[in-house]
Amino acid sequence: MQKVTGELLINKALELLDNGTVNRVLGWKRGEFAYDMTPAVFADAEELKNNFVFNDFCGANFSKYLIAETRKEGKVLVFLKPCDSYSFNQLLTEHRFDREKVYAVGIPCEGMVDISKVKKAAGDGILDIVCENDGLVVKTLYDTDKVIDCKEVLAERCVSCKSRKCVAYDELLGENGDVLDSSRFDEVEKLEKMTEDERYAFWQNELSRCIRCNACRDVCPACTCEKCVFDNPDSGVENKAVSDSFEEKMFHIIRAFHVAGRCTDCGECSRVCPQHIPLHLLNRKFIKDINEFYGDYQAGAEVGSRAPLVNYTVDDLEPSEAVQKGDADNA
Amino acid sequence: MKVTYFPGCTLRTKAKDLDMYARRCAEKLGVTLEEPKDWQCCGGVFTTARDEIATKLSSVRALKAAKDKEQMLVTVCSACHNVIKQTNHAMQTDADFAFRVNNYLGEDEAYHGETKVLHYLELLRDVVGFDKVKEAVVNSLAGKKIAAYYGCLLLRPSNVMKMDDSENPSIIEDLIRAIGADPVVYPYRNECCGGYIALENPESAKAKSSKVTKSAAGHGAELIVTACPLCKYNLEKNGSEIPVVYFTELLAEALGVKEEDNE
Amino acid sequence: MQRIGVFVCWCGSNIAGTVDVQAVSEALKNEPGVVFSTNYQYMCSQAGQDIIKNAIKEHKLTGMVVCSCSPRMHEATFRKTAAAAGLNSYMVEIANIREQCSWVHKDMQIGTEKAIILGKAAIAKVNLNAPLVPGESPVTKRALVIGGGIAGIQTALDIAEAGFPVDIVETKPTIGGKMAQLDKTFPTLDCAACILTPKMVDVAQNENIRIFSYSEVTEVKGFVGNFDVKIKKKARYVKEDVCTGCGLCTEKCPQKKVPNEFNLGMDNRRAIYIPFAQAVPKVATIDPNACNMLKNGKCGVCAKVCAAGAIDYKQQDEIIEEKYGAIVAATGFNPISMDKFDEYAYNQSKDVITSLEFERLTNAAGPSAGKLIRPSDGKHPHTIVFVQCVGSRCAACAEKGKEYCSKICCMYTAKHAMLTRDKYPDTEVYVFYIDVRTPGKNFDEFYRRAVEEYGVHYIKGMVGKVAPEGDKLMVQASDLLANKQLHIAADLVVLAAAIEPDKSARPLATMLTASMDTNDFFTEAHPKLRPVESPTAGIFLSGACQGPKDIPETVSQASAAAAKVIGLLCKDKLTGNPCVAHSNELMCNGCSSCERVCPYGAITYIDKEFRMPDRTTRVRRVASVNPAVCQGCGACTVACPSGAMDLNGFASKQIMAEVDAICK
Amino acid sequence: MNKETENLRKEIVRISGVNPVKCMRCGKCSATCPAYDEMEYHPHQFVYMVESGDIEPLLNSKSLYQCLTCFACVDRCPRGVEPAKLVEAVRLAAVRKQGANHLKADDIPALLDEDLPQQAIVSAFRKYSK
Amino acid sequence: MQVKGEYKPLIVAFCCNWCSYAGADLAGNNRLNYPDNVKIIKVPCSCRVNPMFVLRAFQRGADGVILCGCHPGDCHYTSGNYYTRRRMALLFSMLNYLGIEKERTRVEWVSAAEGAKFAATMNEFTEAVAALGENKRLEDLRCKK
Repeated sequence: MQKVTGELLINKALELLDNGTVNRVLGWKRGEFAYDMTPAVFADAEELKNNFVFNDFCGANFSKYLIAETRKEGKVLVFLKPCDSYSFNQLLTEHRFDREKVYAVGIPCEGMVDISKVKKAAGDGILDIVCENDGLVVKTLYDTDKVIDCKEVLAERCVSCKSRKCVAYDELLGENGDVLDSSRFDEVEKLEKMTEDERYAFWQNELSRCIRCNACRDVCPACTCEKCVFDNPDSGVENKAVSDSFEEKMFHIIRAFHVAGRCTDCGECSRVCPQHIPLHLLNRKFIKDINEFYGDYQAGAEVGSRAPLVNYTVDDLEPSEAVQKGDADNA
Repeated sequence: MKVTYFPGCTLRTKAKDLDMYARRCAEKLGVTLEEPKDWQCCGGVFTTARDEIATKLSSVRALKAAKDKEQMLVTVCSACHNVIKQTNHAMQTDADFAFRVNNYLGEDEAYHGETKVLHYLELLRDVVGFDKVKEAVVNSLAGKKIAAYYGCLLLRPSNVMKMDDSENPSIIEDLIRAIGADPVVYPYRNECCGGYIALENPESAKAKSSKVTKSAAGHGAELIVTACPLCKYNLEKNGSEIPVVYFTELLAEALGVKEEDNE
Repeated sequence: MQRIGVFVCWCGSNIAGTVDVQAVSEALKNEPGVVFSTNYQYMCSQAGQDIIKNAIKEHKLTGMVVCSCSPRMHEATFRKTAAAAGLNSYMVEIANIREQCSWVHKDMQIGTEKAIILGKAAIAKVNLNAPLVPGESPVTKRALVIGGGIAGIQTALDIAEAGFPVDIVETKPTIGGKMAQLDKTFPTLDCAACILTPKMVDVAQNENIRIFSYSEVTEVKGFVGNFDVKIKKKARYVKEDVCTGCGLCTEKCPQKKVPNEFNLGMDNRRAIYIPFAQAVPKVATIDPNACNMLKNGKCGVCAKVCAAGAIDYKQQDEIIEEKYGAIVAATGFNPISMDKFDEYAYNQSKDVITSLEFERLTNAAGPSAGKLIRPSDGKHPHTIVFVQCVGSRCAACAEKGKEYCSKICCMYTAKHAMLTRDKYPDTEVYVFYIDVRTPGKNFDEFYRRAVEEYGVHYIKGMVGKVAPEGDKLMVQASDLLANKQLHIAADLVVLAAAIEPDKSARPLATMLTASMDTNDFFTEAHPKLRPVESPTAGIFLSGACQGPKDIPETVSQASAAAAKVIGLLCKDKLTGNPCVAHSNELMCNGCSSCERVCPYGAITYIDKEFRMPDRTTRVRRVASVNPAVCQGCGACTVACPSGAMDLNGFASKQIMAEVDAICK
Repeated sequence: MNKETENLRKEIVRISGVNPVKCMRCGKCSATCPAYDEMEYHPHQFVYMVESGDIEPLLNSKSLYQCLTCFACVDRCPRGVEPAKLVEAVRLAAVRKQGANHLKADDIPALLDEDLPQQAIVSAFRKYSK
Repeated sequence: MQVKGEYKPLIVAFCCNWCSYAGADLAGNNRLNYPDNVKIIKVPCSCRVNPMFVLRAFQRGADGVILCGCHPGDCHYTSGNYYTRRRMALLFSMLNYLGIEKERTRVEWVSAAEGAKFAATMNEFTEAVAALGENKRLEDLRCKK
């Protein structure tokens, strides 16, 4: 389904390695399973040719890896899908890596698929998946090959994609898309329309499943602190303390607030959550509120923009008004 | 280029000249004026009351027609212009009013003031450009001293009309310059002529109008130009020493399209 | 572990009446870290303080809690007590059990319970307190005054009198400002030049004062006591130290048609000019936009006639760098443009003028040599209409006028009306007003004299339109008290234009990190109690840059600002508030969030080298707080995503400990 | 202010969108009004009288029909009060009453002259009648 | 004010040093009553209040949390309370979104001269929180018990 092929990316990478623009490449390689594409650094052509892949499972956002990568010698090549490019800009805004040490190639993205949806459609025991045109050919233990339309199994975050426009790159492969008029706040609105009790029940159900594996934090491109507050004994919210601790209970609110105004809504948190908690609904609430209270703001749309939480106007609305406004139930 | 053109009631009867010359000049300058089907009279004045819906519907219909064709809406009569621009502004800014109007019209797509409303003068200044007008002049009116009479409707309320500085306008003066003549600036060019008070208190209209014409003449004007049929009526009726003509007629003369019919 | 002493005060019966102080000191004895707990009738008394001092020594206390009145009352007292006994002042916490407990509750049990909880919270905090030592920074004993009007002049003179060097930076070729353009001053009617020019001469002759005229401030770095400032001295093409001010060049220059700014364009000056006779410094300046020699190399007359050889066509802008301990903003005001008020025909008729232009028309050194004439035809005006509040008190649209009252117009208009009637009794004078505002010493009496003794016609109402017809200005106005519309054929119309801060103030405020209000007036540190200081330490405000002011008020404020500056410069060292933010460099991401919320510009970024566990080094951008600039608000601590930023005395852990103690 | 007046006042404020308390009594509206001499109550009085609930005299005054909505007062008011809109709202309060049209169709022929543009008639109708 | 044995909500009030803490002192000076359930924590400026502190209070058993600061425009540090306003607007909206009763949180601007307002606000807020009963929801949002 992707408009650019892995081959095209490999060729581009080879060219840039060859002409010395970069000395390594940040890309995806096949993991244990066919649908399990993991980020990897490729240093030579052989490796690239053998292991580099790009298909409908390459959801991983590379921006965060650049913090570590740019501390090494030489320039690194990174492929940025539109949503990755927003994270890229946001990290630059926060001075998190050296732009000079990255060669960014923007690539279009047609949306990535959600493996759990594929599993639902194809059943268990998946042996292999081949991405073909607009479909996936799924080989399973039990059945004959199944062909699934990619559109049917698109990840939620891609269904309500906010932008197909790469906002940061040195070079663009294919054509750049547009910022979309997305439906990403529909779910948030639905929650806002519930009663207080219904909302609480919803979140209680979702958050009680959390196993505190930290996957959401570890993948989040906004969570790049040198030392995370949850790992810092001086912060008062350190984890690994007794089980009824503050951090244990408030983790998700604190985390959401920490990234408020900086979250680009890339959706990685929900993608990696093993418990399928819709964490993006927390971040999107902040984004929606920010848009409504202080005017539209998209983190990462441009480098150097002033995040709404480090900004103000003298006639901002009062917290009480904000609560009323953000509460459709009472509107 | 094509624009939607709203002529208005008076331009079909007593002010045919204003209309005819506007059309000819537009053609000469490469602008096609397209009349919307079935336009209705704007009502002559804008009712400022926010609860008045019915009197503003004809304006909204014309605006909507222009929106559907993705065109600007151009008027030449000052009164129509004032009514339509103010109605459009209300549709943009008064949500309650817009809601009720849209409800009443019951069209599939609600209208929220998307259409750009331009007076013919603004069309000349902002779209065609006075430079281009200047190039198109064949009969220069050099040496002629002409006073512009704006009246009230073109300029005010200035926060809505946004055509020019309501106290020191220059759009007609710039046009006069473009066609080679000399504009005469006098203080009463933006004061009221009396308007429809002429109907029941002609004396009042006379007092107001003669103040205007005397001032213009006193400042050395040979001719007054206006964009409003009622202004023209009042100024002429109340004994102007100098002729009063529509600005479109003057423009037609300069562009050499005034006598077209007779050729 | 801390060794904490708890001291519960009875405050006579103020506390003891509703709080069982014995029970409180008993209950707190068992709190973690507490080694000593007692109560006494008046802890703030000498005897009470002795109890504290003894306990500190005897029990080797490392921290103490006083349960007493509000810290706003006696925190300073107990800190001094602690310091006197050798305990760091910042190891003292106060539990406010009077204002926030005994005085708001009536029931002894309730009061006692609450007092215990407040005590516990304070103890929980002290357990995490660390000794703090206020930082010290040296003070550069030199002041910078930006603006050379009467405000800047007065401030500079006062500071110089106290023995400190002062520099004045003035954008115009001469100091003097607006006051130099005025004719007479209200309410005493003494001549502005007579009282101003001696002060200008004082400035020129004062050894402690340097004047940078025709100059502007281009960069300000640093903080209170230690500002680094760059001043651009624009090329005036005349060697300042050589020019004698003889003025011969300004007579011989062939370029005669340059509008004279000093007379508001009502007459012309030459391309080389001295703004006015008493200018300081009295040095010629060449206007590069008018001078033929500078424009196309054809002329050179001034150089030929200058006996001193002061002309230098090759002169370049010069950047001067200087250190200052204090900066005073004295950028003043201007009348607003009348372009948006053409109902008064300011742009249509030369005989519609602003009040400042009227000043020049009546000034003996003005374009008409002090003779009141109509600018259009030089004839004597027989009917003059003054219009008040043109652009002041204007709420309709921001781009037109100003919402505030310009304050000075009522008085100067009364002055103009009075002087006109005094000198030209045959002239009818009308003043259209909305309100006449005369709060000031002898001000209302002055205005009444204009009406009662000089026969000025004061009419309540506004002018709606001024129409130039023939050689008259037809003024259409309303007389609200008579309920009439008036039509006056006037010869001259004078508009009392609103005043606004000088345009240079906004960029200056940005350089100084001094805050401004929406009208671009500088904000004072406190509107009542600190009116001459900016909230940014070391920046002071003088004159109309802080708000509309007349001369007496301006001079008072100028001297007040000088007093504040002198107070600062007298110190050899500045002791900071140690409760400032600090960044843990190991945790800092260098993301700039803290820098963006800091109201004082106290945070900068440095590239810091870190040694890694593998013995390599890594350079990372980290935040660095300047403790001399930080005021300790804590905005940065919350903006910091990593928790690297914390606040001394109010650390996150301390506040959370208080929360925990209260919620237990 | 009795309840009826209070309601009328509120209605006028609502339909005009004008807040009369913003007025600072400078009188610039009346200074600027071209119809001043024909009016019994002047623009600034409209603002003040609506504010204070003294509306009855305005409803019965011929002044209602002298304002031509030339918007000079609206443009020049330093406080953004928009007196013309208030006059219009009071006029509507008067003409919207049954049979209270200031201009009736039967009156028209007598007022016409052959050059008079339609515009004048439709405008007058809109302003004077319901 | 309270009858003994009645349910008493616990209220944590963060007050800025310059305005609201002084306002609370003034309430005391004027002997204005407000419930003893209100416990004040002094901070230099309302902008020092980290949302974490608010959550901490709730998790540790507070039933209501109120922040008091200088009125917008009057901040001792010029702009601190503007940041507070944004942070708390977003935090409170989020808590409401999670199903936490919105009456439990409040920001109120109290100047040093507003002792009466301070007392009235505390009375009113305590009453509103008392009406909701004990705060269970925020003590453990994840309800693992």
